Amino acid sequence: MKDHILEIKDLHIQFNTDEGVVQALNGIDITLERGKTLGLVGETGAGKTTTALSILRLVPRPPGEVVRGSIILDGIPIMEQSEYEMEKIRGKTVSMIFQDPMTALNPVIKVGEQIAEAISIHQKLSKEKSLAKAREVLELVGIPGNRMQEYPHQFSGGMKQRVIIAIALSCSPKLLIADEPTTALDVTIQAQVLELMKELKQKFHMAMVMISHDLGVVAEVCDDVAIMYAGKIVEQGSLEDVFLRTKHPYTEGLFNSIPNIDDRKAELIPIRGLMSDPYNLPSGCPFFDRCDYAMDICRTEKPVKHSFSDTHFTECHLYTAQPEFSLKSKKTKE
Amino acid sequence: MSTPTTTTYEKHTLNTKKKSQWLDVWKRLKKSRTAVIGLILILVFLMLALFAPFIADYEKDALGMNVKERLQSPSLTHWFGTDEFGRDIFARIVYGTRISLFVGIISVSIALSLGGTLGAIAGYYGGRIDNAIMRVLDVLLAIPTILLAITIVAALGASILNLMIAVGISNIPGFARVVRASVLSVKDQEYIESARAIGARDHTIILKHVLPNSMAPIVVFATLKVASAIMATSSLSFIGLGIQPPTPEWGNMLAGGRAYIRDHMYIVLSPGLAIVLTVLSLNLIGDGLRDALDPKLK
Amino acid sequence: MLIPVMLGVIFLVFFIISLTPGDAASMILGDGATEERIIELRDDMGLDDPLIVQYGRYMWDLLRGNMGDSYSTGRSVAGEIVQRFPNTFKLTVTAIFLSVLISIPIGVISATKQYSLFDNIGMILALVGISMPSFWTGLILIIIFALNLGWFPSGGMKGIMSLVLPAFTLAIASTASITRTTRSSMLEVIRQDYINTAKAKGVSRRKVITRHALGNALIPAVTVIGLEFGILLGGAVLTETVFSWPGIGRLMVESIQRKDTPMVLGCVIIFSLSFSIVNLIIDILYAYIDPRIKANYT
Amino acid sequence: MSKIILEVKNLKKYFDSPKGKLHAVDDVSFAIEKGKTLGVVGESGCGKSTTGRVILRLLEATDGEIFYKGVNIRKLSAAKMRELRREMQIIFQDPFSSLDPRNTVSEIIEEPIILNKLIKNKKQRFERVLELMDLVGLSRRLINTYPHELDGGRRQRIGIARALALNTEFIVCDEPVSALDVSIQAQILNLLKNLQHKLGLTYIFITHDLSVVNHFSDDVAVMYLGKMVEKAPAEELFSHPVHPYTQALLSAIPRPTLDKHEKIILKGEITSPIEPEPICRFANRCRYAEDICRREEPQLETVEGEHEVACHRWRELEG
Repeated sequence: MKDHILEIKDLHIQFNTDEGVVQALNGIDITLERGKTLGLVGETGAGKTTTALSILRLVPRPPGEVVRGSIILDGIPIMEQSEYEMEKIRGKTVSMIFQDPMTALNPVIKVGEQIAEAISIHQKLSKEKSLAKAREVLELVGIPGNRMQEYPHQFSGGMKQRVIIAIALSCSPKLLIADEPTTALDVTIQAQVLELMKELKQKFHMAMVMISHDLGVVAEVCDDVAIMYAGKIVEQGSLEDVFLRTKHPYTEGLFNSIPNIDDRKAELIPIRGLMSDPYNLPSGCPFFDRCDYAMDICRTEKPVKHSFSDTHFTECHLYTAQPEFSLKSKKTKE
Repeated sequence: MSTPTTTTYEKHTLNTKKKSQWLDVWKRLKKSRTAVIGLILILVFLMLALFAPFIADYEKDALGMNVKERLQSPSLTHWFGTDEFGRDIFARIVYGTRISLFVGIISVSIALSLGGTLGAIAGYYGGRIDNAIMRVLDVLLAIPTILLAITIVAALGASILNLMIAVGISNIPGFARVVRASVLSVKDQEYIESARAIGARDHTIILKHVLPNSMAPIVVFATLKVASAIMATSSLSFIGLGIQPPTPEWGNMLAGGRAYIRDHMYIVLSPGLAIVLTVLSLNLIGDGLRDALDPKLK
Repeated sequence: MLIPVMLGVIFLVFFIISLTPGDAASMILGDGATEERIIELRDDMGLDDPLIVQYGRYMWDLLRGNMGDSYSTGRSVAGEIVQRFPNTFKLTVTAIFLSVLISIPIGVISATKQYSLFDNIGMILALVGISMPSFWTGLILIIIFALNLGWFPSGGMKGIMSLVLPAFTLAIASTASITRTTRSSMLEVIRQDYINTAKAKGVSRRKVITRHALGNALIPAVTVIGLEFGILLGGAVLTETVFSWPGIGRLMVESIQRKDTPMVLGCVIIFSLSFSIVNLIIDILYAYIDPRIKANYT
Repeated sequence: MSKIILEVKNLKKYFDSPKGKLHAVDDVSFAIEKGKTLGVVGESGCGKSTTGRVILRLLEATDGEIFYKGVNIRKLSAAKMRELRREMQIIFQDPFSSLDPRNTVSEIIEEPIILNKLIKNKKQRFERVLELMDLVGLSRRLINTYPHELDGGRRQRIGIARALALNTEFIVCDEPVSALDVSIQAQILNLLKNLQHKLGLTYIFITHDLSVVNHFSDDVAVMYLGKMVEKAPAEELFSHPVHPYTQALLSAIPRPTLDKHEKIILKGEITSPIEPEPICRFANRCRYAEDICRREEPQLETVEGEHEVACHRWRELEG
């Protein structure tokens, strides 16, 4: 039995809206070892952000509703905590970095105070001591301490994201959730921020859940990968498992959709069609109508988990029917 | 990202005919209970205004003095009682509806056409023209709206026409600002650039793309402004600068009844309630329209 | 900005007032005046000079604190205004403080408990509040609290008790609209990403609202407070009339009735000047609550 | 050289800002052959989108010349320019804001046909709209839907159909896929490529995504703060980047593979594009910068064949 920082079991979350019920998460299982990084990959509407917010219990309620499932964070059953206890967990045990650095900082509060706030809450320090500590953290993320007194609008996008990282790390959390932390940034700035995050992860021995739509970013930062589609994890495994021994047709489709920078002649093989309407998910496999390998059973029955090793599993009927099955082609070469 | 409200999914419907977007707005408006109450109320007032001659006789009931029946409390013959000259208050309120709605709508039309044009020109062309127009409007805005109206009526003299001109002019800067802001926000959209890219001229762009897309806030604002114009009309009449007695108008009815409130409070109750209900109904509709026209605000 | 706008305002109001029909000279001299006397006085007052010359003269006098003499009493306009202004100031400032004190907490609570009973009732009351004309509300308050309960005087200005009813009357409408703005900007703000950031670092729910949300939500609220002050000044004209409050508003109404143009002109100017100064204060206040604006100034 | 369809010479576009002139595009020159794709890459604020708009005269250039089929279009009257718009089109980045929300799919696609009086007969025009929808892979049943009822990919297809509704030969594609999910992005890229083959279109492909540009373009121009710093055939540029900025940019792309490569992490602040001094604009962040870079502005020099670079030190660094 390994020591897990995070265990999510059979998590179902839905949103009850005026237009109907959106099944956002349909049975998510995630286990993450201490100090490891998991990449959560998927497209718009796959349920990545909802998963992340549910770990901090920040899914807006209403319209959000946890139908069933459990989340154990650092041994604490999240679902059973009071709001007051959650406040003590947020920022201390787990913290989160949001996607858009332009809007994630409070425009009317000085950045120094925004960092110091978390410190004074969780470490019960005086204002001066919190500010002094905030300055250290700010310098740790590569921003001169004399910018403590400035407001967010005086910072560039990349700098803002550094401030946000500083806030998240100010109380040395055991788990960091990063929701597309570099998507809004330019490539060269993205490289700087990713470099910083890798460095800090080592330094703090944190576990991390990295949400991204970019398999390139995941390859650079993560140990494990989970591919999400329509509120489910369709394939999960180590980086090698998922990148080299791809099992799920959707994962294959994602790889084949990315232009390969090292091979300009390579043809793109897009996934046809669109993601199913989340108000009205099909009764069988949600990927069924876009899948080149679809069988009759896929239309009617939900696939179950099929494991290939301790770490690598997929939810696809192909392997229950023919255990030796292997996907046609994966364009990307190693 | 994964919250459902931010993503639009294709509705799997077979569309064979173009649906009117105003129909959608109407459907959403119908869902708001408060907006429906407002609509019913305003409909009642419109009916009263329209069918006033069938409800009461203008000369006899609303104007005809009858000293014997003065200051009578509400009864079956005089639903809302009679005033100091023995005139039927209900009849006067019914005819007052005509004036209030008429002045409200006409003065807002004046403000909308003049202010709207100024705002649209300022917003679309920008630069120096915008600057010049906005500076002039700054001056108008520096005078509190109702005071500007009072000043204009005071100078021109009290009459229904001057009242409409005064209330209309004093609302010009407000409309100019709203239209300008709305045009500005639409002008920056890429579909305006896209229209230019396919060779559309300025007037096509303004008429076909800018105006239809900037209508929503303007419609809402105009509805709310009819409400405040009605309020302004009765305010001016109350201080003797609007509709002059004996012509029945809610504001001047209140002014006339003021002296009798100690013993006959009903005399000021019903004209005041008429104002509150009309203004309230328009405000309810305005709020409902705002939500219906901009579903993302919900 | 203040000075050019005020110059524009004075010119505009001067121009509007000059449209008043009737001859000032014959008005001052009364009915029995001879033709010669009238011509003489016209010449004295420079009434036959071009408008712009008259304006120049007026401005020149104004700079030296002279706003002319009243046509009806012959007293100095400036003197009269200086004497009355503190009363209007007392009334409007009390009203705006009342509004802010009541509306901001209600707006904040309504937003944090959206669709709760408190929110629903609060919003209905707010809507009714902006739909009530202040002169009518004033009359109703007089009927209830002065004539029936006898708690407060029904008019005049004697002591603090006489301030209660007029101040409340004046405050109702602005309380309602500041509440609505606070609520909607609060709703907007609590959906922002930085609120999630604050929650994610473990800030308590209360502090999220008071420290992170309120500061941002106040920015639009302050704008509305500035605008409401203008509406409040306009409302003062009516409220002062209803409560016989000896302020500038009542002075203005009386002067209009007496066709005392220099006095009317003086009143409008002092109202506009107060409004402009309030807006200036609001602009400065902005810089304090919104650091992004401060950056634009320096 | 008669195959050149568009040539831009010393193009400049300055914007007024409170602090002075913002040099969005500063002395950019290039040419495109008919049927080819020129990729323009760079990070936000490098002037790539402005370049595209200036070429179509959606923004008026501050200085420079734009020749389309040998005609200097900056000198054309408004009427003549409108005529030319039948051939020169644009596809926008944001499929949400580039379609008028009050128009249906068919109204959006037929608007250019009506405005340019191409087909007067209503029935024929309807046929043409259906034909265009087929061409871009939009299901016919969507003809009366509104853009907000559709997903980003379909909306982008509408934008493409609209751009093709005229006698289009040349299209500026302004980040046409960056707002889309990966799987949809691939669909649209393939569509644009097929259309190019089928209709002989010429593209300027503006993007910040280097992998897309490599996949899509024949030639690539790299822009940095209004300047073109390097230009070469795509294959050459990606295998042999010479400018230090291009090198950093290429190395910074996260690759979806497991073999790790060394990254160049840039340091230093980005120079302000407002009234920039006549020096190398990348010098602040360049690890090879020397005195000369902070003294003089580098000019484009030929490295080899079609490969050009604007760097004072490229010869030393190559050697």
